[in-house]
Amino acid sequence: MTDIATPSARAGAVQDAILYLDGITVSFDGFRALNSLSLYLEPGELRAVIGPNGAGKSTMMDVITGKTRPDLGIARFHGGHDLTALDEAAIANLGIGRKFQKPTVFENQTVYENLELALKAPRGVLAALRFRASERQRARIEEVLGIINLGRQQNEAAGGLSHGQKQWLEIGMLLMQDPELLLVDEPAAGMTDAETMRTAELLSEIARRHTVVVVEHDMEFVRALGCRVTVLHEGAVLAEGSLAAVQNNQDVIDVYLGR
Amino acid sequence: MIQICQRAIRLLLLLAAILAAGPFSANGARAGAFEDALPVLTGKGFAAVGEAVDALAASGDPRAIPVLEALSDGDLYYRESDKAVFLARKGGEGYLLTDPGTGEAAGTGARGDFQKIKTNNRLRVKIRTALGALGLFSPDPQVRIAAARSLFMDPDPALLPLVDDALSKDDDPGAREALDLARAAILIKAGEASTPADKVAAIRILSQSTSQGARALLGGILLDDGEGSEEVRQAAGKALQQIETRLSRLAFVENVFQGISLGSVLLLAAIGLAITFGVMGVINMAHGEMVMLGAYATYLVQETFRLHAPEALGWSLPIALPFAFLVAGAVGIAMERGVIRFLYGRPLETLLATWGISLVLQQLVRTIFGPTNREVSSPDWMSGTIEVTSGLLFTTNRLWIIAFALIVLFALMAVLRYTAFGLQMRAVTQNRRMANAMGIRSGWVDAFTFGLGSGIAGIAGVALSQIDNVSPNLGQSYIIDSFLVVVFGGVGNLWGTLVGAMSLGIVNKLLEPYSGAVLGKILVLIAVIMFIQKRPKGLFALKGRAVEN
Amino acid sequence: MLSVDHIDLFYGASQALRGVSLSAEKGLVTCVMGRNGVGKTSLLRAIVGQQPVASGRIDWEGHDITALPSAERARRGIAVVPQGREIFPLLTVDENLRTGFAALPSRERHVPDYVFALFPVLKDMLGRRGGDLSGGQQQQLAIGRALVMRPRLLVLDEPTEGIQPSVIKQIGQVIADLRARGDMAIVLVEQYFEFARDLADRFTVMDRGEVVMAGSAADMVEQDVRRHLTV
Amino acid sequence: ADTIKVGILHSLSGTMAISETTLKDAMLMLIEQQNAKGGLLGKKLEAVVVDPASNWPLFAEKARELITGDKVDVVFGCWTSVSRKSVLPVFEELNSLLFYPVQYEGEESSRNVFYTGAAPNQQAIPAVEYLMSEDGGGATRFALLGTDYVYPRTTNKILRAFLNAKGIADEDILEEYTPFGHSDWQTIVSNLKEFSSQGKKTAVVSTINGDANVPFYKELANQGIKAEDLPVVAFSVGEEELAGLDTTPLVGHLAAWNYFMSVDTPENDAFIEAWHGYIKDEKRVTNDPMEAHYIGFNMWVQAVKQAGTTNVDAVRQAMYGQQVKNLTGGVAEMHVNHHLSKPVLIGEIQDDGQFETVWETSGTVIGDAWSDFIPESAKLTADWTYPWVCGNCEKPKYLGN
Amino acid sequence: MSNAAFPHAGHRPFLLRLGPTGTVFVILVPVVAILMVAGNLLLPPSSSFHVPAHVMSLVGKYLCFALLAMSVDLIWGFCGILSLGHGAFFALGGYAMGMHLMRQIGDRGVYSNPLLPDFMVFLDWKELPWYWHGFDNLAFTLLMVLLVPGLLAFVFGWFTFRSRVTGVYFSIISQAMTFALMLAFFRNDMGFGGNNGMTDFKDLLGFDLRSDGMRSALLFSSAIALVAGYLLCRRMVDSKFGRVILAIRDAESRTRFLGYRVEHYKLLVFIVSAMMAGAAGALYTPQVGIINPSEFTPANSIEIVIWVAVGGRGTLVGAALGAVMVNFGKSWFTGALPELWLFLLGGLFVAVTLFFPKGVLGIFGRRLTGWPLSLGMPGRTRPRKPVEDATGD
Ligand SMILES: Nc1ncnc2c1ncn2[C@@H]1O[C@H](COP(=O)(O)OP(=O)(O)OP(=O)(O)O)[C@@H](O)[C@H]1O
Ligand SMILES: Nc1ncnc2c1ncn2[C@@H]1O[C@H](COP(=O)(O)OP(=O)(O)OP(=O)(O)O)[C@@H](O)[C@H]1O
Ligand SMILES: [Mg+2]
Ligand SMILES: [Mg+2]
Repeated sequence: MTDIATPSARAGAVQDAILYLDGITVSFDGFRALNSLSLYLEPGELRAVIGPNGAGKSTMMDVITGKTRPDLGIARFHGGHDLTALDEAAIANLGIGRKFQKPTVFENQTVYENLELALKAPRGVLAALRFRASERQRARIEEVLGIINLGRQQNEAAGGLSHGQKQWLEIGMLLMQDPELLLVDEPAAGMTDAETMRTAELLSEIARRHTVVVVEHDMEFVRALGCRVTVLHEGAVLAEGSLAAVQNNQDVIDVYLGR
Repeated sequence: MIQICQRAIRLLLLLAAILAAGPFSANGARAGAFEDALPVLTGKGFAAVGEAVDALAASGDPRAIPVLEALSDGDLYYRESDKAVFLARKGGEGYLLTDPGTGEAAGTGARGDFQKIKTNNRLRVKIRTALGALGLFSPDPQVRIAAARSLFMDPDPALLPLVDDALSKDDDPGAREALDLARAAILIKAGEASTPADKVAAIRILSQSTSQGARALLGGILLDDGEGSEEVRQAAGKALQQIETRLSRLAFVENVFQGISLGSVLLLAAIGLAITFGVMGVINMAHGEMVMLGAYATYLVQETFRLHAPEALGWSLPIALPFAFLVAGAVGIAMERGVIRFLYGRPLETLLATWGISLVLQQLVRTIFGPTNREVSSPDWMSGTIEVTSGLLFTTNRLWIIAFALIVLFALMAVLRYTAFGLQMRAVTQNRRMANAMGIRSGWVDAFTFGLGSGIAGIAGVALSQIDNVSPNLGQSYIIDSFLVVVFGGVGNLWGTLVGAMSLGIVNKLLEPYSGAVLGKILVLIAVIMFIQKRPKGLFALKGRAVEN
Repeated sequence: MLSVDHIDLFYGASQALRGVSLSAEKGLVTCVMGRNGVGKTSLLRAIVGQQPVASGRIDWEGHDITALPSAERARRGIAVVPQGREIFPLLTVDENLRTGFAALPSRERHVPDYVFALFPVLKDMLGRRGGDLSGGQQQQLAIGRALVMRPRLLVLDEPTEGIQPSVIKQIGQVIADLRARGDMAIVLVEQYFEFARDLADRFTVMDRGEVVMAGSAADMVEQDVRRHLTV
Repeated sequence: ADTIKVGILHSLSGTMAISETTLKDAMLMLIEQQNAKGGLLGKKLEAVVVDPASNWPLFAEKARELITGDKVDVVFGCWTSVSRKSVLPVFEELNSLLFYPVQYEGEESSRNVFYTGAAPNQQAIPAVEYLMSEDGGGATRFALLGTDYVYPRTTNKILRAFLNAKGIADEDILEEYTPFGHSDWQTIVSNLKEFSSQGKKTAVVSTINGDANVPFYKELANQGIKAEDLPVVAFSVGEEELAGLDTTPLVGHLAAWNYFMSVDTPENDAFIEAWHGYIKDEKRVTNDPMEAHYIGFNMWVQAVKQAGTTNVDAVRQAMYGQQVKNLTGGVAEMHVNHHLSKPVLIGEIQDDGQFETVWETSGTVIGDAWSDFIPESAKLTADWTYPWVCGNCEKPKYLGN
Repeated sequence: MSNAAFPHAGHRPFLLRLGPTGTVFVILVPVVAILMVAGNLLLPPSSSFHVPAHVMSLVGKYLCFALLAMSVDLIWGFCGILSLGHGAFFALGGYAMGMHLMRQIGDRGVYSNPLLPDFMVFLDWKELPWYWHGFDNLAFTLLMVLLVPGLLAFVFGWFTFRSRVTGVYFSIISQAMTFALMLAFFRNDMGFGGNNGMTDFKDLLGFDLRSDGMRSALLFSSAIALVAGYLLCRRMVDSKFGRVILAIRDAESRTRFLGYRVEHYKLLVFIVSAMMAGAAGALYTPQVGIINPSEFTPANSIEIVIWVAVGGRGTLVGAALGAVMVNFGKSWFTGALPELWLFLLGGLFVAVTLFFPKGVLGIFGRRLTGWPLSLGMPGRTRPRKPVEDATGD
């Protein structure tokens, strides 16, 4: 592992930050999806990221999880790990978990198996061959099944779940992974207002022990999170601050909230 | 030695006859020589026929030309009853006869009554020389060029005066060039009879040419221990080197051409698959059989022509194209409606079903047409070679196939890109359920898409019937290459198929001269395997989010 | 008008709809609500013909369409904005929109201007592949695509999912405009209660594959509805 | 049993069906003819046809099934050498008889196989001698072209040794091999042109196999290679292969066989007529392996008659010295090395898809199981006359008791 | 579905864990093999229960094919890797065994060379090529039978999986691999007997290959190998490892985001599968008496996949069943209906896909969910699960 001794003024920030993005640029055939984006998160922080459709929120998560390699810029985890040099599995094993915007679950496996696959446990080949769930692990799966309200469907194939149920299952899988940094892309989409609130509570609770980044378009939800908000626009940070501050920012109103 | 003398005398006689008569006239030909020579043809064995050929040549009689040509083509017969010689063509029940003396039709004859006058390769060479000598003074410059060329191929020192004479009278530049070359060849072959200076001059002329023939002549000088003159040897060595350099440059061009032509064969075989597999995602193991059906359709069309309109046989291929398209397309549609439509969303099962179908189709064809090869002939406009520059020959049928493959490809691209059907086809294959919800009748689109892919495979069969076996196994030999091309190029991308086919073809042909065909093929396969590591989705991979989900 | 009459729908052995009825009239917005997995999407699938019904009957404009394949229903003016967007990933935005032409007579084969006015981003990205768009952009494309079909029945399954607030407002406006034109029946599945309340003329609330409440917007008591939406 | 069973082991599907199906039909015809003559030993002959599907292990399986399951008395079959190699242990283990009708590379002798096709000395060597003769064009430079498998490799090895013995240097011999089913001959034909333009009279000896021939000849024609400039003599191209070709541009190229359909003898005329009658298609041709089956079958019939039984050991013993008239004239005789003596014919391709005999051996040539041109093999002999039996020994071995 | 809390309880008794189909398989295969061996060795040929020699080697061959099919099912059915080149591993195993058998011939070859096989003598080779050394030793040979295919699978898989070659791209290059190997083995210069391959084997461990005892031993070994292969596969598939590879099959990139090193999993499955195929090949060679490059033909490899599909993909037992059925059909039809058998076989394949989408085994495991043709209906997202599970709990 190479050490990063950036002689930059922000070296301190690098060291402290659990996630540190600087100058990230991603372009597709000339279109800049991320334009020198910089962002950093402190351990245990809960951060909401909002911004117009196409602002680059999901792309940012792609960069962090290794799905997309940035053209330029630095992405570090825990100060030392260069995310741009690692592959998806390595990043996941560092403790970064993600819920995708479009729910992706293992359709041919049961809900229970989906959770078991996500369960935090050694990921190696031999470990998998030898693996047998402990009592505690099974209890944890039961617990999460309860949280995502899919206990009744635990032995049904995930492919047969409704759209919203898949969303929940994905959240459940994220919980099972128990990562240090959670990237949650539109968790409340397709949920009823009440469920949305519950999700917000859930995330706030998790954020007490973990670092969480949430992307959402639902302002009620963001308000319920009660955290710092970053607004992205055209691949860069447009504004940052409390929700109230951001909501009153004219630029944000123009490009995002509307009148 | 005696032989050479005899030959010289004979040719001198011929020469004298021709010179005495003056060119372009038959009047002066030694009276009766032609008539005397004919019966000799009916003698037993090749030796007798050989004598007759000599005599015919010596007669100087222009009537000898068609006789010799017929002999060479195996169209010369004699009647067993009276040993009368005829030019004969098969027609109806028996032969259509032509009298060699008068050149007029002489009725028909029953097959049993006639005996063919046999030739062998040695005689054919002899005939060619004779025809060369006889044709040097033809009024048609094309004939004179051909005559000079055949003298160049089989130079006979005794003919030098004849060639000189012809040169002095000819003012057609093409004919003169050919005559010059023939003269040079004769001088070189003349041994002691021509001076070293003559030979060096001849070598200089040859060194300008870029033909395998010139090279063979020059090589011959170097091999010939009898050639004493160091000067000649050196000149020949230098000239040979010049020719070789030019030839090796041409050889590269030729290799590339051959690569492109192999590439277009691969392309043709693969385009249909690029639809059924590349666009629709059906692992279509019966693709090769569609190609085969196209080839058999061609055969059927040709048979029909042979039976009913043999004179229009040249039209059989253009007619076979739509026919093959329809036949293979119809089978494709039947396949889609009958089996494949139940398998969308289960691409791997299509492998099983289409494999089954391919077995059935093969056996069906075997049962109907028999297991053996069927003859599909090339029309005249597709045979022979085109000389691009001296020494660089492109075969006509390959040129046609290249052109044809590109036309098919671009036509298909246009259909996909610019027609509503093309759009619906792509929509259906990407999301069948949603396409339906947009009002696209996916069943119809599926059937016709599969039909289109199969139909294209069918017309590929028309082209392949020109260069390969028309047998029930035809398809099997292309299926692996077709998949390789489509996948190498990048599934779902026609440009990829084009570039994939061409690069495989060219690489293969550039390797082959060095590694041999077997190793060449192995190397190409390994190269593809390595290449896919670099580009795991093929040459023209689709990138981005759109493909990931 | 659309009338869905006591339909049952199964996925394999499990029943997703039990005797569900619904009606929608031109010029009105009928809103279907309910928690996750209660069968809203299944109901819409039955209406547009993506999933066969085991019993019951669906009528549209006076004809029984229960047995019609979905392409034929589309040709009778039924368009859908499905859940999960389902755009054609490898077709460009432009081509995605043009797939809507299949159900149209040739003189109507153009993209109406208001589609681009509503979703300017589509105009900017005409040449980009649908699959490359961001989630919200895809959702906009899916709505635009349905509008291209000039439907007489527009079926929307959670159309606001993943869309930024300003555009949600506009979508609400458009739905209101379309309703106002009076020639289109709209069936809207929506979880976002305020959005639904602002638009709906009628409500149907589902639970566990059954209709548990139905009525005009005026009759609905927010508390009752919300009760059915919480776990 | 009330019938005498004859097994027919030819592929009816797969790559070899193209050649072998005809042989199955020919065998059925011969059996039908024999039955019309009253059968054999007072019993009818019964054909048992199976399809080994061009799959070599399946050949062995089918052979075993024929012998132990169907209990056939004799088997006629195989085309490729590998199929023969595959069934050979089965025939030896179960002591049954196989008649193998195709020209092959030699270097094999089994007491359970009668080789009715040509050994290399009955085909390749006479052909090359002809090419070197004045009539054949006096070639002094040779391109040996073949499919990359054992038959061409062996044949070419023998030919090289032969040519070297005739004073032809290695640089005047080009050996080129191609994969099975090779269909793109552009490069090789160009190479041939080049090879032949070095100032020496050149000829091509082709051991190209089956399917690959049609595209090869099509390419020859297209590149305008004339037989008088560069003759190609082939050992695996017969009437059947030519039937798939327009032979007009190929007139003059050669083939060496023990039989040509065009040979004018009463026996051959009768055979062709019977064949056309049987197959109900006037266009179908006959070929050398068919004649081999004709000879083999008739010899077997004679041997059975002579032995008075179909018992394998008795029939084998009765086979030696058995004579059958060749369709091309002369008499074929079975020798104790299980090979025939046959005439060798060289034919030129005609524009009607037939061969015209241009040369033939004055008498017959005895097939040689072990080539004299391979050192290890030259010392071997084969003699299967009981009790002195051995297929590969320097001195006959005694088979005890 | 009563064991909801423990859907994968791994601590049930061994046979119960296998489920009914697996249990029947594990018991039936050795029992049948023993009965056949007994029928062959103990009963006189006159008895109607005597099993004739050709049936013995036929069944032995089917069992080898069954093992081969199972190896393909492991990677295809469970990990979604469609290898169209698996015949190569089978052939390599077969060649390794063939080399041993060749060496056993010793000086009994036609040229009586004690060291060199006939084809080498004939090609004028003077000494044994280096890669032939050691094959006179059976233990070494058996090691190579597993090692050579395993190594090829490792090298091939290492590169392809690491560069994320998937789907048809993998299929086609695996086909290219076997095709290239076929061409290479056709070459005489390679030193493996060229197109004729190796035949005329005499004995193994000093016992005559043509003796009844040897045939019985080989048949029995094949049966044991098949059961062992099955148990090995089940061990892998039933563990969490099995669920990971299923996850890879269905959503490879999602599995990566969960932190699984997809390429390691694939590689292990691929190597195990290749070794199984190699073992099948090694048992096959002495029983059919020939090994040659036609085993490398791509069509052969495709056929293996066909067997799996016929029997039922992702079921292991089904794959074995499919292999036996198709090959039995082939053996039978080619003898009984030589002119028609391709129609029958082709028709069978089509029929199986249409009417038994889960393969032949699926007939037994299928619940009556309606007319199979409705599976082509749009909108069908019925999850496909291994039938084994359905019958297993
Ligand atoms: N492969 C690609 N090719 C071209 N454009 C792309 C590609 N991937 C993403 N984009 C573009 O990049 C921009 C950012 O997309 P991204 O998905 O990150 O947006 P987002 O902020 O998540 O939006 P949303 O809220 O709608 O989900 C979009 O305009 C999208 O069209
Ligand atoms: N393809 C399918 N196969 C099997 N079961 C399905 C399938 N689709 C949906 N179901 C089941 O049918 C029920 C109704 O699902 P539906 O998608 O209609 O719910 P929904 O009300 O739209 O939910 P959401 O708000 O989450 O979109 C659910 O219990 C779900 O598990
Ligand atoms: Mg997004
Ligand atoms: Mg829904």
